[in-house]
Amino acid sequence: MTQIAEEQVVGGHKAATTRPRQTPKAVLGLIGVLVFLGAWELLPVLGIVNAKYLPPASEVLAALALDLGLTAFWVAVGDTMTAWAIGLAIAVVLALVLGLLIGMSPFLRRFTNSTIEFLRPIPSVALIPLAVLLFGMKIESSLLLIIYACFWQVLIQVLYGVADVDNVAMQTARSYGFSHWQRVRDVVFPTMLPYLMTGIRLAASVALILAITAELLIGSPGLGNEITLAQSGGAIAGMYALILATGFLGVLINVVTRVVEKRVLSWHPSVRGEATP
Amino acid sequence: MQSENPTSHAGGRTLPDGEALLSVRNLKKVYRTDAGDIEAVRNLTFDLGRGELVCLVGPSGSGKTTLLKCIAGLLASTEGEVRLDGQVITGPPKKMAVVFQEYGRSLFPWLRVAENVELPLKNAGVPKNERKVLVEQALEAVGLAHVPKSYPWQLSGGMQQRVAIARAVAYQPEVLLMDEPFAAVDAQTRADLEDLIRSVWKKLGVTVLFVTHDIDESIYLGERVIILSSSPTVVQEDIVIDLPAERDQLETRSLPRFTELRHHVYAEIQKAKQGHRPEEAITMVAK
Amino acid sequence: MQSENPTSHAGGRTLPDGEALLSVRNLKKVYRTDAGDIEAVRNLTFDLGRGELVCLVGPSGSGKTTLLKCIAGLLASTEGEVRLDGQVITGPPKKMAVVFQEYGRSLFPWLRVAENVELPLKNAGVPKNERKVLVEQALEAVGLAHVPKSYPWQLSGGMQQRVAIARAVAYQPEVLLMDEPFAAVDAQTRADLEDLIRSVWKKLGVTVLFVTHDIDESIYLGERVIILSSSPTVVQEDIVIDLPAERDQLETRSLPRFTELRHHVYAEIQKAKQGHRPEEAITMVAK
Amino acid sequence: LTGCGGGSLSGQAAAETGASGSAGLTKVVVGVLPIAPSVAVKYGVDKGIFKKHGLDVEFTTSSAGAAMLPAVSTGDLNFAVGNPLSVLTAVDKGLDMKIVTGYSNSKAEGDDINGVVVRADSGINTFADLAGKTTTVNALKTQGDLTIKESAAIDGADPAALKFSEMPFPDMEAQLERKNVDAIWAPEPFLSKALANKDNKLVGYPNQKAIPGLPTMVSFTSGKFAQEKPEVVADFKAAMTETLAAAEADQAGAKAMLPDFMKMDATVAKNLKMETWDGAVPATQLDALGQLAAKLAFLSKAPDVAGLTIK
Amino acid sequence: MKTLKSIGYLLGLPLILLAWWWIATSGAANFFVPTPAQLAETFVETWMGERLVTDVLPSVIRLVVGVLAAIVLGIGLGLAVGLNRTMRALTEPVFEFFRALPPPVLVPVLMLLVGINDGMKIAVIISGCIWPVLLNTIEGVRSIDPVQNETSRSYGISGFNRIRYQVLPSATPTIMAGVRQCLSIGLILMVISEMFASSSGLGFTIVQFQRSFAVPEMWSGIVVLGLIGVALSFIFQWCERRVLRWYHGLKEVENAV
Ligand SMILES: Nc1ncnc2c1ncn2[C@@H]1O[C@H](COP(=O)(O)OP(=O)(O)OP(=O)(O)O)[C@@H](O)[C@H]1O
Ligand SMILES: Nc1ncnc2c1ncn2[C@@H]1O[C@H](COP(=O)(O)OP(=O)(O)OP(=O)(O)O)[C@@H](O)[C@H]1O
Ligand SMILES: [Mg+2]
Ligand SMILES: [Mg+2]
Repeated sequence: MTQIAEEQVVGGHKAATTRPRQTPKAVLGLIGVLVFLGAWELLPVLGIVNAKYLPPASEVLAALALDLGLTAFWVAVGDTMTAWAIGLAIAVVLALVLGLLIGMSPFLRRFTNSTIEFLRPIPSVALIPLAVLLFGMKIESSLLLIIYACFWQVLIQVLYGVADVDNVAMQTARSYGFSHWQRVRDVVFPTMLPYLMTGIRLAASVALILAITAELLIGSPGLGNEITLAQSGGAIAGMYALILATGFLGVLINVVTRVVEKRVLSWHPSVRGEATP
Repeated sequence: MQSENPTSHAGGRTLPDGEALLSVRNLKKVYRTDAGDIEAVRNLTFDLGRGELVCLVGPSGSGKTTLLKCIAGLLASTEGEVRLDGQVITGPPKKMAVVFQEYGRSLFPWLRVAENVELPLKNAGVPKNERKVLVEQALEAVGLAHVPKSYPWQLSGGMQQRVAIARAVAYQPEVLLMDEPFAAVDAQTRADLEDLIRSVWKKLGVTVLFVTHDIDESIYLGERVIILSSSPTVVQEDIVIDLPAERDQLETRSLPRFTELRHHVYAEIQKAKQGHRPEEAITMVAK
Repeated sequence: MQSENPTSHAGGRTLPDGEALLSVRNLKKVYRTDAGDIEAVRNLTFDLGRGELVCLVGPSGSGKTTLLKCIAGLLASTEGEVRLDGQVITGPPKKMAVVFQEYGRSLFPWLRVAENVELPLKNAGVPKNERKVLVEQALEAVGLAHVPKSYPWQLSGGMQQRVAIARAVAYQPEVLLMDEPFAAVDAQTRADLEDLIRSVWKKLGVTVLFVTHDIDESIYLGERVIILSSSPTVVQEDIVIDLPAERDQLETRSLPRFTELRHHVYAEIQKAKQGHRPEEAITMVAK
Repeated sequence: LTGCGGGSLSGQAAAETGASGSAGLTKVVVGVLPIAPSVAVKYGVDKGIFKKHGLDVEFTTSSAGAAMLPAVSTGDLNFAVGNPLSVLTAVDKGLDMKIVTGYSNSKAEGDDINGVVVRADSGINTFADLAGKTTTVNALKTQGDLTIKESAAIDGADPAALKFSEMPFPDMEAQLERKNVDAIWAPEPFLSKALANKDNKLVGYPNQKAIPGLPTMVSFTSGKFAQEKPEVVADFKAAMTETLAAAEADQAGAKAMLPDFMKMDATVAKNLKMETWDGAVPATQLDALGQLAAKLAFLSKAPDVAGLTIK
Repeated sequence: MKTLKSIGYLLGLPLILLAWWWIATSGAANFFVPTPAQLAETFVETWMGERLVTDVLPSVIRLVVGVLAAIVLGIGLGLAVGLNRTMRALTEPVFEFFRALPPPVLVPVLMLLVGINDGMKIAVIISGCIWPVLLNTIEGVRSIDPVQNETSRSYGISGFNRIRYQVLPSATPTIMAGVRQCLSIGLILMVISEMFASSSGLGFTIVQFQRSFAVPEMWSGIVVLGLIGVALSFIFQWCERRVLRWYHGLKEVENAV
């Protein structure tokens, strides 16, 4: 983590060399997390909620520490992350391909608009009977829910990204006789990449949420299932520990996407130089 | 003055059928905007022979860029047509390279300098080692051999513009369209690049249409200069530059004929700016 | 030739304390990139007196834009400092206007032409009717009075550049920094704009630093010309232009002194491009 | 985070590694809810009772009937253990389901396994007092609101005047304490936990009041499966009945499996009040349930319970 | 002619899909998948009466309030965080933490903190659909053209004016992508929020139908969701066209790919 912070200036210039060295990013992030945990710790102390129902952070962290030593916990994390990774990957690829196809054709854009808008707000949760009907209570059902929810997130971002292609860049490609595919690969795709990255970041957490929700509701093994079990067993601190673990997974996923982003978007204004000093 | 010069005539010069590589016929382009229609180009007719080097000058906003984009097949004309080798242009033709006026936006920010130059070659299927040589030569020629690994946005304006030129040169096109390609480079570099373009033109026999604002440059560079009127645009004049084929920055520019031509073009542009329109063009509009 | 000219000297001219409006002292700027450090400006020292009109020329990539951005407070220097009225510049000072080399990207595409020109005035709290007059006058002066309602991307390159100029002029700054502001306009318009800048400069007493590649332009326009060496950059020479204050496009340019100065500057730039560095600058680096 | 990534294998073996590969066993998949009484199925598996009957049972926990019934109807689950009213509702809507065995019943007398709890100072003393008040149940239109309405009716109130809202059991007590709701319907262990707090008090046991000995769960299968594999169903019926009898006889042994089965604290598990496990189909109570549900319009008509039950 | 064409675009694909569905269900009846005719009939029966006022309307009002609040909050926070590097580093892990929490586990906590009321349901909606707006705003602000920033700075355009005249317009295309996401996520969260401590509402009704195996009714509820989604989206696209007129003009100038 610290290593990432060290390399904050990848491309571009440093905004101000004369100013004192900035606090590393990871340290700031840690401070943010500590402030949050502190606030949580104070909630029961100040009597805003009863510690019986929302245990203080310290207690939950202790429960989490206990969990971390259990193989069963890691098996559950493994199950969840497997569904997460497969679902997310399929959704991203599908949305990317369809998004490029639709986004680049004004006809398809208009033709599919109403249908996309109709399908997007259908909650994955409502599709559970259908998913179970199609795939049974196997991982495919969870995958269907994950893919369905993530797909739209990425698709919309891709559509907006495709629309953002610079005229002059596209004209350049056309004048040099780039084929359709070459234009997609060399012009449209890089332009869309920042939008796609945001889409992936959005979808990554939605995939996690749905992996867990699916486990919660369908009962496939994983963290969600563990949460249900802890919940119905009345192990409140244990339940919050699992929720905390979920949140930390989200933070971890974000760290990974940020690293990827730093590599693939090093040329982009958002990464190369901090827009505002 | 116009009559004094036998090699010039109002309206664009046309060639007999089959001789022209590029023919522009009654080209009209109207931009439709929400604030109303803008007639960028009213009526343009001229021909470019194979292997010609023609400069295009005209007041700012007279439609030079518009014309270039129509020729490049990037913009559909409102009326009239552009033919390349007898074929009506509907999309970008093969083996044509364009250097855009907005050089900054025409370079891909996600590619490094060498990669930007290499990309069109790669897409055209040029083998890797050949590509490497072409890219190196082109960057060398524009004086950027030392920054192949930089990103475009790490370069100065003039350097960016030279990358765009290098990309076009490396591509070895048959037709080269350049839209004020030297606007951002200093005088000395400009002179070098002018000589580069002439040498490329001679070596490869490429047909060049070169938009510039610098009157001296248009005369020094071109074999012919087409002057556009101010908007709505027609061809104001089409002049053959009867200077020796071997040109030299100091010598050629000090020739009396050079000065003569320079004054002529300057006067024409001044006329154009004041709204003068050649007779012929007006009759063409009428028919 | 250098020694023949008593009004020029290598290294930037400095003024006694308190007399300079803008002083640049030992300015150094190094860009840090992943491919290594790029020393854009090595060591620059010069002063601008209040109300001076100074032109800056130098090879492409020599750091003119970098220098301008440091002066405008947009870029922190690596070493050395820039002072305005004795105050070290840390951020953009008030009443300074900049015309950027990347004119196309410096205009806001969501604002119409008139709105683009108006925005800085609005932001500065100029009353509405006053604003209206200033905007109209400025657009009129750059020859764009007919397109106030167009969006920037509906304009030709030269027109966009003129909008950027109009924005700076309408703002009535005390210090005006211009980075190749006429690169995209035709010769005639360019001449008009040159005269516009000189008249604005005279009327408002504004201090102007003007980057250009056109040597004739730098001499015609400036009261002083600073020539930068090629990268890593120092001041190659600082010449006072001893032409009459009243300048005229035809007359001034045909003065023998004009030609003399022109040749001198040209020769200097050529030297700069070939890597010649003035003694003084080198000693400055050493200390 | 990755500090203990290597993972000391201190955890117990996963619960679900069934004895696979044993020759001659018929594999069946059973869906159960993640609640304490479901542990009996695990008990039967662990003690080899199903195996004895030629069944290789794999069970999956699923918290939603929404997923369980479609899964049973497609054959993805061969059997499931769930709330009888859900089964009756599904049948009422046209889904083909058959009840195989009884599973667990509430207590006909004494302390029941679920009850309605209110704040001690709320002034609610009988079910009738719930009129105009909000009671939380885990899911609407299920046994909770049905029995509470009926209990209120018995106490002389208009059942239509009762208000209900949904909430997961673990969240109920907190909301009661915050006075966001007036009454909660809680099963064990939440019931004991809520009553341990002096500020709460019990209103009554609605199951006991409405239909004493009301079955809380039954095991069921799809009509199609019952028709195609009658011998498997018969085996299952026998094994299940035996399992439930064994578990009922060895309460302590069954409860000892709870911490592993559902993360329940060992002491809580030990003291847990459990429903009565019984494999016999409680036909009378089911009939009464059907009648009541029809009366209160939970079902369109009273079901033919006998026709739904596998003999 | 023009309206005819847009109607064709609007209904073309839905009609094709409808026909496909009709053919697919015309064979063996499936309990969980109704036929179009069944669905249409149920739809009218179920939603065209009193339910419209008692269930659909309150839900939609909560949805609109939640979504609007999420947009305002998302853009506001996004600007604050996007413009300030330190803020970004400070808040990012916490945001990411919350973003990964499934709403079903968040709701109980919200019930503890907010209580059981419309406020809680709106909070649930906001807690879910703020993220696309927030993330897109942050990214939009971060990727502003540096030349535009330099222009603003050099003309002393700062603070509110800079946000109003430069930062916001420049980031709008990106923000709009987030707002569009926000609408449909809001609708999904409206359903989820009504799965807790509710006894009425569109989401509640759908879940209720699902649980009681009223399959055609459940699907008809989903159709209602879809229709609301389409309606919201069309309103949004209408606004977007107005707000981003310059952008579409800029991008669509003869820019057929
Ligand atoms: N996309 C557009 N939409 C509307 N009008 C346009 C558009 N592009 C150009 N125009 C108009 O067309 C006319 C000609 O523009 P064009 O760019 O061809 O001029 P130009 O000769 O290249 O000028 P310059 O030398 O300044 O680059 C101008 O009046 C301009 O306003
Ligand atoms: N953002 C950047 N990152 C890295 N290097 C840069 C950056 N901007 C400029 N440079 C480098 O600094 C040097 C000077 O650039 P600058 O833009 O100041 O030149 P210039 O004198 O304005 O040239 P031109 O006349 O071509 O516009 C160049 O070598 C350039 O590559
Ligand atoms: Mg142009
Ligand atoms: Mg520059």
